Amino acid sequence: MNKTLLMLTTAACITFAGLAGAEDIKVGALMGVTGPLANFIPPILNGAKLAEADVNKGGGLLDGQTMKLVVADSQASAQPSVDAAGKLVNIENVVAIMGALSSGATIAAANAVAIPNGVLQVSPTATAPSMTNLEDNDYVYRIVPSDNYQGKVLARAVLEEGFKKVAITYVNNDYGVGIGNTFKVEYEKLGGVVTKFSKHEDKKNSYRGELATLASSSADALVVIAYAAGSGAKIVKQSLENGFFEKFIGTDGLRDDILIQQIGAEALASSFFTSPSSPSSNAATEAFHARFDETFGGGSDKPFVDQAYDATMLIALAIQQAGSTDRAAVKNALRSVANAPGEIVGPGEWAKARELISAGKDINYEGVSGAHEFDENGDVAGYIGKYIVEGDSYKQTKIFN
Amino acid sequence: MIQLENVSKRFGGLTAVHNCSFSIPTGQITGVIGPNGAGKTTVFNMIAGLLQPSSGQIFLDGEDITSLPAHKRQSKGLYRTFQLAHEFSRMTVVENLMVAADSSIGENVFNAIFRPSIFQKQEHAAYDKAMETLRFLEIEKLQDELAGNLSGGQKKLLELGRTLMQTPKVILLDEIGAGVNRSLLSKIAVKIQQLNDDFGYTFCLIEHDLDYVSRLCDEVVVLAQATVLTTGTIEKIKRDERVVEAYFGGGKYEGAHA
Amino acid sequence: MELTGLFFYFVSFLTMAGIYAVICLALNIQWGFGGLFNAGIAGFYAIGAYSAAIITSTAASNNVGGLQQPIFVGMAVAAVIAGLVGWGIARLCVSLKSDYLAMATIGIAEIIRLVIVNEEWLTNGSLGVSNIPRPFEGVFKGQTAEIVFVLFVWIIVLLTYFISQRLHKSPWGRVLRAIRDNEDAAESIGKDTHSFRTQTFVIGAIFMALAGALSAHYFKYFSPDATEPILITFLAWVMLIAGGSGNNKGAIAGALVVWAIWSMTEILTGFLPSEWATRSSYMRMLLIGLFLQFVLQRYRSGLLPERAPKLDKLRRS
Amino acid sequence: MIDFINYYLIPGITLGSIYALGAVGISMIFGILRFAHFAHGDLMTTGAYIALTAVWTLGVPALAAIPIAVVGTALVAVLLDKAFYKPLRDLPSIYTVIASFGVALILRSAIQLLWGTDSQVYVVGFQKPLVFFDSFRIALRHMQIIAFTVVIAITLHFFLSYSKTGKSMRAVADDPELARIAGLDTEKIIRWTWLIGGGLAAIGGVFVGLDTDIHTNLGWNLLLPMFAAALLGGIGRPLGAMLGGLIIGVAEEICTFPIMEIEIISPSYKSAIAFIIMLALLLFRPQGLLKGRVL
Repeated sequence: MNKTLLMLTTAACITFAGLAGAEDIKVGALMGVTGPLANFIPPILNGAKLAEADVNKGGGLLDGQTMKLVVADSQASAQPSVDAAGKLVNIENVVAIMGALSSGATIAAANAVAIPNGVLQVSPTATAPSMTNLEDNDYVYRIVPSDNYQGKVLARAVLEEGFKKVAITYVNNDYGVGIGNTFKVEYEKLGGVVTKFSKHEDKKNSYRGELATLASSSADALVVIAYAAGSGAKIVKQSLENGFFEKFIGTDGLRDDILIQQIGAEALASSFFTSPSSPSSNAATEAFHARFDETFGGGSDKPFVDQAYDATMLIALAIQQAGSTDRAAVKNALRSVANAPGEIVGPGEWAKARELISAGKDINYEGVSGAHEFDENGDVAGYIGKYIVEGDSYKQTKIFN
Repeated sequence: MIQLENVSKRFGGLTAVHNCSFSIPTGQITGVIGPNGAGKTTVFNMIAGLLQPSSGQIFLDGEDITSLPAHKRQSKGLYRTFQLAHEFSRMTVVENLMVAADSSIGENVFNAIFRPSIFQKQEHAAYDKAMETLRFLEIEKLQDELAGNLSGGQKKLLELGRTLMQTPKVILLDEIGAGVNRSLLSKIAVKIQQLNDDFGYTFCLIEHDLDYVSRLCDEVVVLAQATVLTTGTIEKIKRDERVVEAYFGGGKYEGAHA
Repeated sequence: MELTGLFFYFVSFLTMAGIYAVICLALNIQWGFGGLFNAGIAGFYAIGAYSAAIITSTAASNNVGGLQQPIFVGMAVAAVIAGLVGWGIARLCVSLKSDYLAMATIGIAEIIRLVIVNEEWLTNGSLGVSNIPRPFEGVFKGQTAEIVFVLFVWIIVLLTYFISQRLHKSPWGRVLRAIRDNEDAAESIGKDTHSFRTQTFVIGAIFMALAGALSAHYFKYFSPDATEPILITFLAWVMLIAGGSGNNKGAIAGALVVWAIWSMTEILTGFLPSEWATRSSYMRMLLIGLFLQFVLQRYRSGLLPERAPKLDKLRRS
Repeated sequence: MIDFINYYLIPGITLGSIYALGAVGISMIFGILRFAHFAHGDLMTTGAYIALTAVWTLGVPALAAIPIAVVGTALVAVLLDKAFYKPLRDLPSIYTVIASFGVALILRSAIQLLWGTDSQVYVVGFQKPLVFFDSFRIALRHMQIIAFTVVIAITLHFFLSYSKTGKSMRAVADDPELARIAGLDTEKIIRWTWLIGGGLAAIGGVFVGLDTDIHTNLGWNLLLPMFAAALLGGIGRPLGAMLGGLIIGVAEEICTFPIMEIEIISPSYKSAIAFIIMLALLLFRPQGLLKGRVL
């Protein structure tokens, strides 16, 4: 019985594996295609696809081979993420993995697949502080700052806005807890007063009780650290309806078009949001966004689009720099293409990068979402943007770093 | 010997059994008869321990067993069968009997996992006893059949067999003949008689079929309207006006083929 | 290269399938032998994973933990805690009839999840526990370590299978199946049904916890999102029913087949355009749902149907 | 104190109304078909999305889309029964329970496939609640939800007490054996059970969307509290289930009300309340408040 199964499975795998052209160089995209983060995925995936297209249009990888992005579904949960990563590495034989999104799925895939198999993994979005100290033999990177960083920046931004007293509500998951705690610590250290600090469960229908308690603490504004689609939009809506709060401060989870769609732009006029962003000096960012919207009909302002593009791009550059698809060589090349010094290469400049590398010059990729200087833990300092609502979308008004 | 003293059972507002007192003498076959709804099965369930009396007491050889849980009455030698066959449907016939044997060592979960050798002797004994019982009941050919696939009558035989796996003192048979064809029915009667004669087992049986009762039973207890109407030998009962009234007058007697 | 790749894919496939096989064997003891409808598998799995994680982790941030105990101590503690919790739950709930037991166990699993998410001092809440070691980590590195771990998992699978088989063949298992088939009749032949059911529930809970501990060591990191009931409870049920409840080999076969289907269908995601990849992969859930209906209607007894233990040894001509 | 009414009690009653509408179906299905229907929450989701489509394509307000959602979902429910539950009718109920788990998954993924996974709303923006006596605040949509639920409860009561079908349904729920002997058309009663259960679930789903937003896990998240509600009311007692829903909803919301500034129960344990009530009922009073059947 087991033997038949094994043979069937093998046959199936070979068929699937055979479908990709022999010349292609495959890079895995481990995404929570289904599951709780599903509604974030399409634009993020498009970001990665744009990078793939840029590479192939600009001359391809190595000796002109085609780069092929292989998407796998992590379901934003540990077990399927490990399984999907296992297939990417072993069946699809990818050179490196871009992903995963949620920290739980990323760490599980890294520990169970990427690290033991010696495959470079670059996550565009995993923000959990625990990633920093992963024993990863230098195989695991991320290009977003840890939650610790966004929490700290958020504290500065809130004080700069003149809010000395805020109430905080955060969703009870790794995202909310991570940012919530660091924000509170930093905000209080800088002299702010947290009038009330409470976590809430995702997906409930009414938060009015919690909000009434939060409102009774007479704060200037409410800091909402939650996903708009989970609880964030409901919290804002119920606060506005009942007059609990009028000003809201949100993070990248709340900075979602869903919020504007459900609340309307007017009511959000006095609120602001932070989100991992791009350096203001990078002129290429706007051009990239325009190109993205042109290609996919919009969506460039969605969270983590830039990061997905950059992560994919960095992997491609590392492969080019390594001069082969050897996984260890690719890993070793990553820092040299990402970190200064070197000639600066921006998004969409694949052809230029190719030339520089073949000329033996050191390059330094400065992406859409930042300069990406990896420290010894594979973390980046990153940039946090401040956003307000203008028209029917978000507009960046300031950059922190 | 089982004695019931003023046993009553109420379900909510309904009194199913009211002040019942009678005894099942050792070594005899006692029949319990009565029209439908007289409370026969309720009385049985109380003797077997599946139901607790609302009031009154039940004695087994002088010992009060009123509040003893059902599964502890078996060790006192009290066994029963059910009106609707209660076979273990997804187990084989021989397993149905073995499960009723004394397997105290192997039923300990630690022995089951860690020391399977120490209950092999009991297993052999259980198997031999089961086969012996199957041969006695003349269904040894069915030993590897799943019990769920047996006919109604065969299931009844199997249930009778299950009561014989250890040393029973009293066997309670709840309508052993219901849904069983004539020839198998008389076979069952022969077996009961044989068990009573050869081993001295005490039987108590609920039955609708008066012929069957008169063929087997030494004593008869008549239940009607939730209480004991009368007791005595079958001849005496048949002559009793009240019994005739209860059965035939009320028009409730459903005859032998219920 | 392709072949080595395939080989290591099978290693990771077999690791996950092995962990599911342990859950399925445990469920088979509870449901296949004992007829207990446990719909709260994820709860025991989580208890096992967290116990092992806290006991064995090499360092902890904000919660208790970082106790640096050997792996087998962690697994033993996981088993003991799950056994105690299982015993407590069983004392209360085990006499409930099937649907009611399902509701009760789902509710309990949810409460366990809430406790894990909220009691940060114990579990580090939603941030999860990291720094969980793997067995023999110091000795084997890289891909060798993967092979060592899959062997470790399958040793546990075989151990569980061996114990399940012993239970199945023993008089204990016979009584259990009798209780499953007819509780009243089992009482009438002197079996303490409540006690047997409690034991069954506890044994199942212990093995579910071991499966949880195995995944914690495999991921080296454990957070509440790994206890998603659809992925643990529901999938395990589909596996057992497809494999053949009441049959230990069936439980393992079910875990392999269903995890293979789950894993294979995922590959399809990569072949679809991104706009469709996101939606069409729900086809997979849909297919698993339909597959279950198909099995229930056509192959109810599963791939390897239940068989009575052989009695040949007892037969003397 | 007024805070308690505005922010704890009214949301509790609203939530309770939604639970009530789902619990009716669960209770009736449990009573008449004898199994716990784990796909009932996803029937609510189905209703909410059908109404959303009506709102999008016809441009009608959500309340006006309710009849369409009711008819659509009721039909879906009957079809599900035909395809997945009927073939298992003669087997032990546990097979149907497992099947219903699968149906829940099928419904949810079908919805995700057809409508995507973004959360949606019927109306953009927010409305200030109505204010009475300068202090009592209630949102118009909450008044609508509560009033509608009361009307449904009254209608249901009359249907069950006076119509022939309603009376037969009660008879089957009370004693299926007796009902069969009395020659009731069981299949017809089952059809009605699905029509009513599915229809009311759809209304509940639309109400969730009206109150907050519509997403694909909407019904699944409500499932266990609705089971608790059905148990609380007594299995096979539709009106009991509605009362149970109300109690569970209110209990869930008010349990976090801080007494003397102290939160006795942390809001993050809010969802545990329904489970604890459910467990307590299962263990100590499985017949529920209104003496339902214990199967």
